[in-house]
Amino acid sequence: MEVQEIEHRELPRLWELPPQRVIEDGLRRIRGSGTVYKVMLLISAVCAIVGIIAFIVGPISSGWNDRQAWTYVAITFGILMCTIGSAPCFSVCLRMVRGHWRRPVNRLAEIWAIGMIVPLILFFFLLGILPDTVGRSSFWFGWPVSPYLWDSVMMVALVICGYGFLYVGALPDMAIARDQIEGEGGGIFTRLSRGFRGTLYDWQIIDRAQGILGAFYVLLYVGSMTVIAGDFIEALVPGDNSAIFPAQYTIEGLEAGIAVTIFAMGIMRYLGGLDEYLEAEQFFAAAKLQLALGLLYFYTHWTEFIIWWYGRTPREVALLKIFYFEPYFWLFCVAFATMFLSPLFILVWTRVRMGIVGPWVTSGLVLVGIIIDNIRLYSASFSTPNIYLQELSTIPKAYVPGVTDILLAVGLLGGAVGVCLLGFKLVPYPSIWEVTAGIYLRVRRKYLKTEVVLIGKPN
Amino acid sequence: MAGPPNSPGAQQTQQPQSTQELEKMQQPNPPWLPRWGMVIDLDRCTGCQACVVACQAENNIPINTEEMYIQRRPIEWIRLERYWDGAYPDIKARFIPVPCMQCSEAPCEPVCPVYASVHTTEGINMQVYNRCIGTRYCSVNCHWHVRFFNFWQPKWPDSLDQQLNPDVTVRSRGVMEKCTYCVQRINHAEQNARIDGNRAVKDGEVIPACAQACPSRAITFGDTADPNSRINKLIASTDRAYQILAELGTNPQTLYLKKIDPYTPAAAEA
Amino acid sequence: MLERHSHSTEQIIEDLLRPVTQTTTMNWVAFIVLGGVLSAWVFAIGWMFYWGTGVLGLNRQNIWGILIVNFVFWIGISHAGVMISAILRLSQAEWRRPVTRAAEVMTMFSLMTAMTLPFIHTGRPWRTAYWVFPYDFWRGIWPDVRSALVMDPSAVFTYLSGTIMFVYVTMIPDFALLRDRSIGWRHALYRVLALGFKGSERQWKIQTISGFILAAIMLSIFVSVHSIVSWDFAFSLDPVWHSTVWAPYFVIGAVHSGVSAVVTLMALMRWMFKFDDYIREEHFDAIGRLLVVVGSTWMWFFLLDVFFDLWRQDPTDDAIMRMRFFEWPYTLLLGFIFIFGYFIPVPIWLFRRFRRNIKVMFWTSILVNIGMWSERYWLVMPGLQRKFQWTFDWVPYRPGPVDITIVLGTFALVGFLLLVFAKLFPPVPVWDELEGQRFAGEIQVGKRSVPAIIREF
Amino acid sequence: MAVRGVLGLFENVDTAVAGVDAVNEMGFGRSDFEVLSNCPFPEGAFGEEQEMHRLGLWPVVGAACGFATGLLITGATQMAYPLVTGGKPLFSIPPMIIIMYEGTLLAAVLFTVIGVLFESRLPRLGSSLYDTRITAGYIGILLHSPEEQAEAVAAAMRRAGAEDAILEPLRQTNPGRVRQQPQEGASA
Repeated sequence: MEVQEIEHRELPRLWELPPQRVIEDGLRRIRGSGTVYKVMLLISAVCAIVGIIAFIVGPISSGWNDRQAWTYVAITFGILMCTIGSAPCFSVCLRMVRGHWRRPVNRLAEIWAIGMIVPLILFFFLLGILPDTVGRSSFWFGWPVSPYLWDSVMMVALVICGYGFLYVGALPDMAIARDQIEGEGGGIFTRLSRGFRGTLYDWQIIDRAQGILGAFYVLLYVGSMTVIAGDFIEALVPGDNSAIFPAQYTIEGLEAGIAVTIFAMGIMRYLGGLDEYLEAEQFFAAAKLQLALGLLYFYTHWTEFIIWWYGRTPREVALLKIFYFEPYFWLFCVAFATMFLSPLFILVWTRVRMGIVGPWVTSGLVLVGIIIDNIRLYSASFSTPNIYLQELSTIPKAYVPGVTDILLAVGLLGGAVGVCLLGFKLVPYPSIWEVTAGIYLRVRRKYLKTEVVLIGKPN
Repeated sequence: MAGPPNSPGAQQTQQPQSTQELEKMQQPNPPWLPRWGMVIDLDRCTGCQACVVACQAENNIPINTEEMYIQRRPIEWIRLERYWDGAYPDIKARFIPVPCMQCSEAPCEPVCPVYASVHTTEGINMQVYNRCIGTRYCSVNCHWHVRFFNFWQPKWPDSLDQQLNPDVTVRSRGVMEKCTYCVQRINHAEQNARIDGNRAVKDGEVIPACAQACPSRAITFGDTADPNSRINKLIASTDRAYQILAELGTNPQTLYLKKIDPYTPAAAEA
Repeated sequence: MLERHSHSTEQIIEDLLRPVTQTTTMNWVAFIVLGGVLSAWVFAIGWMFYWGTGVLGLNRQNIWGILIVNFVFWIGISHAGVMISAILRLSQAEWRRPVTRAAEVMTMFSLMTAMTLPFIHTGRPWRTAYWVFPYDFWRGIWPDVRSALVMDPSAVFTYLSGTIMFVYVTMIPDFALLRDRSIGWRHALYRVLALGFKGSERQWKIQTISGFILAAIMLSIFVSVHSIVSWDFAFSLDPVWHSTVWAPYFVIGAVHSGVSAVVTLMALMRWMFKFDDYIREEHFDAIGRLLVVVGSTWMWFFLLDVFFDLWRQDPTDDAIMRMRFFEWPYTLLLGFIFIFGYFIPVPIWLFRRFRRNIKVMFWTSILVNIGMWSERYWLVMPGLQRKFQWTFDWVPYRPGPVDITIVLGTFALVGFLLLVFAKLFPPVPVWDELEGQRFAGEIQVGKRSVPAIIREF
Repeated sequence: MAVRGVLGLFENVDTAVAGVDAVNEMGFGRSDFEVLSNCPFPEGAFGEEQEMHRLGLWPVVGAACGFATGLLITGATQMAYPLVTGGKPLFSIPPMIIIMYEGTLLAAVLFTVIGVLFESRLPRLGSSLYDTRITAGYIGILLHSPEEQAEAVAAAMRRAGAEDAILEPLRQTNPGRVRQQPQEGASA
């Protein structure tokens, strides 16, 4: 609330850094890797192995017909789509509103796209257990080869678009790496940077391509979240025609995408030694969006609940029970507390938002929330015996995960994080060219008796 | 909503002769609570529309003149819906009388902003004309279309001035109205019951106008809370009983008995 | 920004006060025309009160009519104000400055207009006033909070009073300006309204901060208002109305139509008041970019709604959807929704060249609102005509002359009120414009001097 | 001791800053004078001022009051009239939440606006020292000095480049309650 607080705090140091320094920081991770990085990479590697073993032992051995055995594969897939899948959308949104503070953050949001290969693989496995759309409620209406072909097209396009978006954004930095890094490390970048020379034409191409790919990424993300929510959750629960649900799921995804970015910002600041780049300014602005999406989370859930509460036909009562009240009540409570209450009550205070710890902790809570919420949704939708009914007559019992389920989820998540970590060897962070441009476009100037910051806005 | 407790011209009511009787009349409801319900046997119904006319006369419903039908604004608390089934020459007329279903969980009630449409303790879904402001939301949310709006000030030909039922309010322009299970008759019966020894209303003591007028005795009215009332017996005796639009889960109190039809068994499903 | 013209302070004030100080013949023509339509509107309402609701085109089945549709439309238009001013204030977007007040004022007037419609639509309006307003503490019974028709007035009332206070606070400095430059009754009026505002640093500080706080609060009100309006329909059990997506879908549709209406208003102001130096191409550019996003989101929700109406392939839903798709006039309206509401404007807005062309922006924004009006009709009316499988009761709906007069009258009313406002108060915030000028700077990058904005952090 | 207001009118920003310096030299702190302008300056353009305000508190208090009122009205309605409608619970929470939400926000807005008026010390119709040129772009420095120093202050301001320095007319009793002639009509 007290907006004047903002004006009295000291100006961020980032914009006074010499450009050479930015280059050094950007390439540090590529030149050599610290112990923390190595340890994290090791842990995730172990996770990945465990996860793959559990995957083979659990779902694959139990075959395609037993849908419930695949519950935690779907949950892992959902969590990944909601977090690393949506983080690039956050970056796109920042580019669209052209916030000046975004420059050190963008790359951190985009770099998650590297991990998208994991959910893609899981997705192809999951298609196996999906019944075709003949004679059941879906929005394909018996369209040929639906849902398999069209869902896959969506997902593949999304992943490709994500990689393209990341690559285009990183291209100038790869060129810098090519020139600054000697030895075999430089070799990769020579190939990757495609002879980018930084001519005006090159920059225009980069700008154009980033705009287009970004827009397509957001469209594809929304589209694929919609079909996933429809085909993997709603269509499997008889009588569920809640039209808000795909939007609800997408918004949860976007909230978690911001959360995962803020969380990574915190890690980079405390463990990655980037405290000059990721400062209160970045956390403050990102936390605002986190708060907004937390409110949207409540809004979408509330609209669904209130309509069912008023309608109260047997069909809707059954839906309220299975999703909210009977088997998964406590899961829902946890998700609600972490994804709505914690952003609301922690981030509504400007003082907290301007600190670093508040947003960071909140983002961690939101990540817990998104995990729990995916467990709630997929456990509910994968436990209904007969999906061809008009309404859910008996509420199935809650699905309690076994050891393999837990190992599988943890392992695959860890593996995905590991893939993203590998990305840091390939993509300079913080993004050198954006931060440098920011330094040029931002000057401190004396104004009468005070000192103000001028932010350049080229068109 | 019915007339004053002891209004003149009420045939079945004996007027209070003494203060004791007046006190008896005014003592509170007995502990037993009826839950009024209706069963319409479509197999007996001949579609003669006597119920419609009787209801019209009993409840002071304005005359449905031709232009009311042209405007598609007729007011029929109980109406006879007619559907053509099949194609000429072997074409059948299906019909179903539709009064208010008196849903136990009526969708028309919670949408009223001024509590004009509320549930009585006896399970009747009643309309409080004085309170109604005519938002018409109740009609929007009633899926049996048995709530009617007075688009105009009701008028009767001079010759009919004397036939208005004194027990029933004449609704003014701009209010909703609906079937009340002839609540005025129910009130009279309960008053009589209170007078002689505060007893329960006997089965068959209350007969709404439509049931009274039905020549083929297709309409049975009674207390569903009382296990051995005629209506409960009737429901128990057959497997033909069903509710219309039961899937909405509003639990209507008006039940139908399916038409027995060798040709199209499901014909009664309007 | 790019094409900012640096005028002297005096010049800016003169220009922006022109609509207040001068009355063109164009104004008079507009006053007379709109006044004529308004008198027809008043007559129609009087006629309806005298003869009763029967004069409307309603019937037993279609018990809510075009008036309710129009109510939804105007509530939708009213969502522009907060969308523009609040969101752009919070994100400190520089191009909000000339737009905010027009948008907020349009919010105010369209809300007032919208509220008249359900009120006169009730069977006994005098009773409505008697029961509901003022909140009835002593005469019998209070409104039933379970009814959406109680939430609705509470939400709209909150939004309306909030907007009025918001607009007033942001106008105090301009009242002070007018107070210092007027004589006679105008001086008396402005002097009272300005509350003795001096423009001290503290007052300016409070003014700025209150902008942020009020914007944040108004934003959360604005989301709730159209949600509740949609719940008027969605709380009922009617097949296609009873949809969980309607609340956000209505809100985003409202933003779509409202922001387009703001574009219309900006173009009109630019033409009528010669504000070319203040309402510039770059503003249309920015708002057009915003509209692309909003419009696409709206399309997404629209498709969600349609697909999930068909989702269960339930006969009751199918009856209505078949009517919506294949029966006159709904098939035409569907065409309007798709073509006017999305597929003509949004591709056009994708091109910077067109976004910066005022005429194009004006006409596309008009198209959008035609599309959105049809959308409201398309959404609301079929739900009543094919409510359930009672084909006996399937009755067509045709609005009568009185309905249509009242609907047209509402447009005249909003236009008239806006004109009157522009005669009394500056339609573009003068102090905000001056502040924008003062906070504009330049940065030398190499040979180019980049326009820059002063930020205090 | 009696206090007398001095209002220096400066045509542009630079002279205004000079005026501020001049006033500072005479030993007046930042809190002794206020700068009047026709649109906001960046924070502390005329030196940091310390004075705090509590505008942030108002909406919070308002929200609390509004929430309580909403709870009272909705709850009381359902308890005072236990009428069954549509088989809904006699005390149904979800509808209450919606109306409480509206009440909360309405009161929050209301309190914020009251807070704005209170914090910026409005309304003050009996206009104190003021000049219409300020809204025309001049910058005023309004200083309440001890009576005997007022003349000197005005002189200093003029020296610093003030186009005009208005002195509050002398009065003995009850400072601050004297009504000024409203200066009218630069242009209309």
